[in-house]
Amino acid sequence: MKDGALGALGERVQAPFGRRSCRVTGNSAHGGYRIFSLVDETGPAPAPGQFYMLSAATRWEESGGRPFLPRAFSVARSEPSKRGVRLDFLAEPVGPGTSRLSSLAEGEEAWINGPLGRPFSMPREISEEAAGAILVGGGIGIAPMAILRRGLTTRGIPTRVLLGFRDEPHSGGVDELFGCEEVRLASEDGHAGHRGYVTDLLAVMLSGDDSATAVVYACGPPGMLEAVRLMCAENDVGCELAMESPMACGFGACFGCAVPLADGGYMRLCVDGPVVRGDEIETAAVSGAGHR
Amino acid sequence: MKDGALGALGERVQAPFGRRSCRVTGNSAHGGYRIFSLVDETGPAPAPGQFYMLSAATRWEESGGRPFLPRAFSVARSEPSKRGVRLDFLAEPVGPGTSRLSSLAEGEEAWINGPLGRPFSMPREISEEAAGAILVGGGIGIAPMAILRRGLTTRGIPTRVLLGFRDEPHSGGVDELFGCEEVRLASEDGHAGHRGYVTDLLAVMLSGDDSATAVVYACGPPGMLEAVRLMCAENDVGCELAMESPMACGFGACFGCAVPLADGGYMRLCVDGPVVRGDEIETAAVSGAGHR
Amino acid sequence: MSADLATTFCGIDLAHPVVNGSGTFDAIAAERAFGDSLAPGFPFSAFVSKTITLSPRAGNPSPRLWETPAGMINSIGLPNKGMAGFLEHDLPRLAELGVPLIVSVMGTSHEDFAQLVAGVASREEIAALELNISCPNVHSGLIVAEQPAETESLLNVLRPLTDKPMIVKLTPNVADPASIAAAAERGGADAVSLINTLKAVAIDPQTLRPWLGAERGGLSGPAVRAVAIEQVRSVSGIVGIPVVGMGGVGSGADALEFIAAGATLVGVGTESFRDPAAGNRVRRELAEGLERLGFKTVGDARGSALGAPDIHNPAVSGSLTAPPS
Amino acid sequence: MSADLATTFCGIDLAHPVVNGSGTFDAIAAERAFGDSLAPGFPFSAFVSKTITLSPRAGNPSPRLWETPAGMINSIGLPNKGMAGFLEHDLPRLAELGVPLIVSVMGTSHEDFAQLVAGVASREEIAALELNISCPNVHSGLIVAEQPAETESLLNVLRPLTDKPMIVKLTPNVADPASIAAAAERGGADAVSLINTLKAVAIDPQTLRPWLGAERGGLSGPAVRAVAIEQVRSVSGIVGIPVVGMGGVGSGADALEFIAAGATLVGVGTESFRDPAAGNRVRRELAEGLERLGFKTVGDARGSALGAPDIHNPAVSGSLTAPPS
Ligand SMILES: Cc1cc2nc3c(=O)[nH]c(=O)nc-3n(C[C@H](O)[C@H](O)[C@H](O)COP(=O)(O)OP(=O)(O)OC[C@H]3O[C@@H](n4cnc5c(N)ncnc54)[C@H](O)[C@@H]3O)c2cc1C
Ligand SMILES: Cc1cc2nc3c(=O)[nH]c(=O)nc-3n(C[C@H](O)[C@H](O)[C@H](O)COP(=O)(O)OP(=O)(O)OC[C@H]3O[C@@H](n4cnc5c(N)ncnc54)[C@H](O)[C@@H]3O)c2cc1C
Ligand SMILES: Cc1cc2nc3c(=O)[nH]c(=O)nc-3n(C[C@H](O)[C@H](O)[C@H](O)COP(=O)(O)O)c2cc1C
Ligand SMILES: Cc1cc2nc3c(=O)[nH]c(=O)nc-3n(C[C@H](O)[C@H](O)[C@H](O)COP(=O)(O)O)c2cc1C
Ligand code: FES
Ligand code: FES
Repeated sequence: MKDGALGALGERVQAPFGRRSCRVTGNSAHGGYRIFSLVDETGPAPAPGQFYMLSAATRWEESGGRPFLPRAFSVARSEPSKRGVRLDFLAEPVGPGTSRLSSLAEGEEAWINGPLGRPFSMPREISEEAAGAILVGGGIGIAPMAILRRGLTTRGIPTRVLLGFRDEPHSGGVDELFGCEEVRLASEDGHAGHRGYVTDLLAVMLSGDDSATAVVYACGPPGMLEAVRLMCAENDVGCELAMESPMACGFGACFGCAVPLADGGYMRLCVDGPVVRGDEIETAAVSGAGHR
Repeated sequence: MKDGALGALGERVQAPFGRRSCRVTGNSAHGGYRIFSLVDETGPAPAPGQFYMLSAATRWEESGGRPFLPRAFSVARSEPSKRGVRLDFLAEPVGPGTSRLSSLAEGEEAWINGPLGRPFSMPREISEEAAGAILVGGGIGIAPMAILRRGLTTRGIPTRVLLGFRDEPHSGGVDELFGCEEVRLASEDGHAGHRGYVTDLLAVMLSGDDSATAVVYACGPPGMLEAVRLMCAENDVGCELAMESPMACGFGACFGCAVPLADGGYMRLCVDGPVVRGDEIETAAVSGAGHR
Repeated sequence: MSADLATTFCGIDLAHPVVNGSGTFDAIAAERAFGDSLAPGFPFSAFVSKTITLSPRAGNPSPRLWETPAGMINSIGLPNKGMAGFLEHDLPRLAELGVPLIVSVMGTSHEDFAQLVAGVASREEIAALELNISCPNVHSGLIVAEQPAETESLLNVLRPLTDKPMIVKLTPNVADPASIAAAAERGGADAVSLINTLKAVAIDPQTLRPWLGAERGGLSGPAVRAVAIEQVRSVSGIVGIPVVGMGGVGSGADALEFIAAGATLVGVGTESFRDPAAGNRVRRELAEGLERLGFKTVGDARGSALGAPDIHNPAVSGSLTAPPS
Repeated sequence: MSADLATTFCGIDLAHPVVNGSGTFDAIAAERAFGDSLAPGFPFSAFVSKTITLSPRAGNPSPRLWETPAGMINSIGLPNKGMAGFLEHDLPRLAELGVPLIVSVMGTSHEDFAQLVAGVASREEIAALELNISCPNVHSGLIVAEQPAETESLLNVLRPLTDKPMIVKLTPNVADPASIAAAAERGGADAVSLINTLKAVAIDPQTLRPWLGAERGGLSGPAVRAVAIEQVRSVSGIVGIPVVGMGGVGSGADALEFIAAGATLVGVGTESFRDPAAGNRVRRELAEGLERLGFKTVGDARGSALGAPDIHNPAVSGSLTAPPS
């Protein structure tokens, strides 16, 4: 079952070869984050969990020759639009690349290459007993959870959403991307929901009865992901994590995005991820991609 | 005799040490050129013939890591303003640096270092018999002629202005910078004034009676400058040329702006020029600074 | 009519002179990402494999990347399946690309290299070999590509093993790459390619420790282009064999500079990371640029920047008249 | 309280570690341009002169400059008045700057160099000498800075001539700058400075001929910084004498990277062209950066990026497990 602007859940959607130019159709502030929209006139709709390599068509090397490489961005939302697929991205300006992309103005052009990478799987592919999904998002990591939630809901799969934030500026986009859907919140500074980590909420949930029939999907800072991974392993719950690592190309060309595997060696996160099963990797606490 | 926003004619005005940020207060199109204005709150007013090293405060390396170095610009006009000296520059977008500067928007900031270099001399310093001045400007080279004209006129020195252009787009700024003052025009395509070179007009003038009491000031493309230089030498008329050569620093640090001297060796155009006497140099047909 | 780009390289007829730099395009991974859209738009007239070694290698610890002004540092560490894995799993798929294949190999001894060359050259799907010699000889302890004698003696061992064209990939981290290129030519190399990456280090601004897992890496991208042009020009001025020029090529104008500096083929590396189809743009712009300047074929422009006397040397140049100060 | 930048270099007490790169700041010309505003804001804790030679030199034909992505190429060709002219006209004015003077000299033979060192060292206004050895020895035909033996034998000749500190300026255009630095140290050098510019060529896009009058030039600016950091770090790991690090320094963060890589002083070159007072900003940002990271003095941060094993070498690094592909 497909829906117009969403690739089938669990099926890798392939990108047209070569970057292409897309018009920026919107950009708005959400707390400390921005949501900007591009209309892709020729590409296919992405599957939840996939990402794009993005750069601005002009003024890319504007800060002393950087950014130079394109930047990886998960899709937060994909909607049908008159001229193609509208792609919404949630951005946290942490350096020259994310800052330039956060400043994209309506009418500007951006280069995109995507959709890329391995998407989230259907719950049943992760665990045969799966009856529902728990989505755990932290900070900017709520972006792929939003599109995944949409994909699961469309397919009638019961879904619970847990979102955690450091503080108010780092909770941007929740209202816009999750709207009035029921989500449980945690914040380190206590400004919303549970005061503490989102993994506290997950721990409670996994200690409940239905953990045997749940699978967990998570995206967030490396520390959070590793906590989720260990928690799921302990409770014998299947999980998939959307990870980050520094990427130069996004399509398997540079071997730069290496993430250590559980049984030795490395995977290229851009083609063998960014979504990985918790037991595939040695650790999710991989740093260097921008979010701490 | 000084006037508020103009350094004394013939006296090198020194710059404050270190580049400083100035607000852009205007930018308008004039044919194929732009005139943009910066307000310098702390620096002194420049003398006619001096130049500034300019760069945009943001988005300087925007085109693949270029521009990287600041760009040399002659002052076209210097006016007193509420907050300091308003500097007007005439720009022809020929590459990444001139293009970025041509795109400066009101309210943006630009870095300036200046005023720099050796200004035009008083006519009497060039020739003891001098009673008046002939100003010859070509294309973008009309810029320093405008501020020089103002300086000479303020001092009551009779001045005739000859301006030449390739075509209409390359005649931008004449109306704005010379207004209703009497100027004689030449254009290669005949769209205004004499069809032909501005040096044709100069030849006529130098063959007249008063050439013995005239001095010539010129700025324009290398070919024009060299023609003026040879013509003046032939007629035994003193002349000063405002030249260009590729510059990295503008203050004598890099030795990059070398121009061959008549008696061997090189001068640094940024400190020993950009205004030179016709007989100082081996040739004015030095290329590489952007205008042909 | 656009300028003719057809190029013969070591006896191999190529549609145009744009190839990939080894290790900067994985056609098999690209097929996973781009599916059927890859083959019809394949940007390179020949495909150069990532360097393979005799045994499998996992590569360097992460992080492996660092962005620099107009460039990047990588410390990938040659992850690969080893020769046997490559020949079994990858070669059949690469053979379907429809362009000549050049396989890059690296060993740490003459024996290693000999096994690699013999193994790779035996496969008819492979058109040519590239020898990545920026590595130590475990016996001498010397980096082969830093020493003319090491380079020549390695070639003397390998040359008899195959009739297939052998391209020697040079490192830019030497005083005189032309002397290494000349040694490769004496040893029987059919071509040289350059530049590989410049040795570089990134410091983590938070910890003040080296950022890369392997501490040291290699710089590539536009930042190195002027260095690459210098080396390609100086090598082209010395050797008679064809030169594959690369280092920071991002446009057809850049490619044309390498051709003017004497290159027969031009490699696109880092720019493919910014746009997987960059090679196609480079090829198109190259044809346009040649035409604008009045060249009918790419060969007509080759080497146009060679040949004038080198008067840069500060010790011998400049007249002795006193400069004005 | 801001971090303490005071630095002792070869026995000379300096207010901070930021100096100029030779040939990138002419204090006398700057005084013409900036008048009395120069002295109070003088950005460098010591002033390094442009390289002088025994006889006057006019320098290379123009054009001498070319801009590159995040950098520039120069082919200036060491224009200077010659030693006698320098000592007579320039030295008295430089002595008024109020900071220690380091005079850079270059010769093409031991005799040349000996005359320069003797002549310069005899002047008490001069605190130290920098030997620019990126030049051929006319007798051996070898570039001194490319050969450890040439470097050491030159130092053996020069060392007895003066007690003043001698800094050897290294070229980056070698395979192993640390071996040259070690030779300089053996020969009695008091310090080394690096990097000089990387050999580079620019091609005129219209004519496809070399752009520069001298054809070849040297690359500098941010584009080379990662290469400079690598070389400074590798040299600092080998020698016991202090290192002056430079190459693309444009900010205090950059300067801190050089200090982490082992540099005692940091040179600002090309950045001064963009802002004559850049050195002041670099110094201020350096103090701020040190403080932010919790360092009390600049010395505490020095060499923090040294010392861990070098596992980059692709031939010996990476586990031997097969990588996933
Ligand atoms: C699959 C994937 C999906 C992603 N999705 C999103 C998303 O939806 N929204 C979002 O905001 N971000 C997302 N990211 C992260 C985003 O791509 C990075 O934050 C971005 O690349 C950082 O670029 P920058 O130029 O802003 O910051 P950089 O300056 O590149 O800094 C980012 C980090 O890189 C390191 N760093 C610092 N300086 C340098 C340097 N010179 N060179 C290299 N590294 C340096 C540091 O660790 C720093 O924290 C995603 C990343 C991946 C891999
Ligand atoms: C004293 C002085 C006063 C000046 N006054 C004015 C003025 O009032 N108005 C005005 O418009 N201009 C003026 N100029 C010229 C202006 O400074 C140059 O046109 C400008 O520097 C060009 O920069 P760009 O980036 O636009 O073009 P560039 O790309 O730098 O091209 C300019 C020229 O440089 C060469 N070139 C091409 N590519 C490169 C490269 N990669 N690196 C180096 N050179 C290259 C070519 O010859 C090209 O034509 C003045 C110059 C001087 C020296
Ligand atoms: C990520 C990366 C991996 C590379 N891997 C190899 C390799 O395996 N073998 C090789 O010979 N060169 C390798 N290179 C060097 C390139 O082939 C090329 O020589 C260099 O990057 C310069 O070209 P560029 O500036 O266009 O990238 C690699 C370069 C990069 C950036
Ligand atoms: C225009 C220019 C002239 C230079 N002249 C000299 C010189 O005379 N002697 C010398 O030892 N180095 C000279 N250098 C090299 C610099 O001192 C410095 O080593 C190099 O530029 C790297 O630093 P940077 O990237 O900060 O410029 C020169 C560099 C430039 C850009
Ligand atoms: S980002 Fe290049 S291989 Fe993954
Ligand atoms: S522009 Fe640098 S010395 Fe003149």
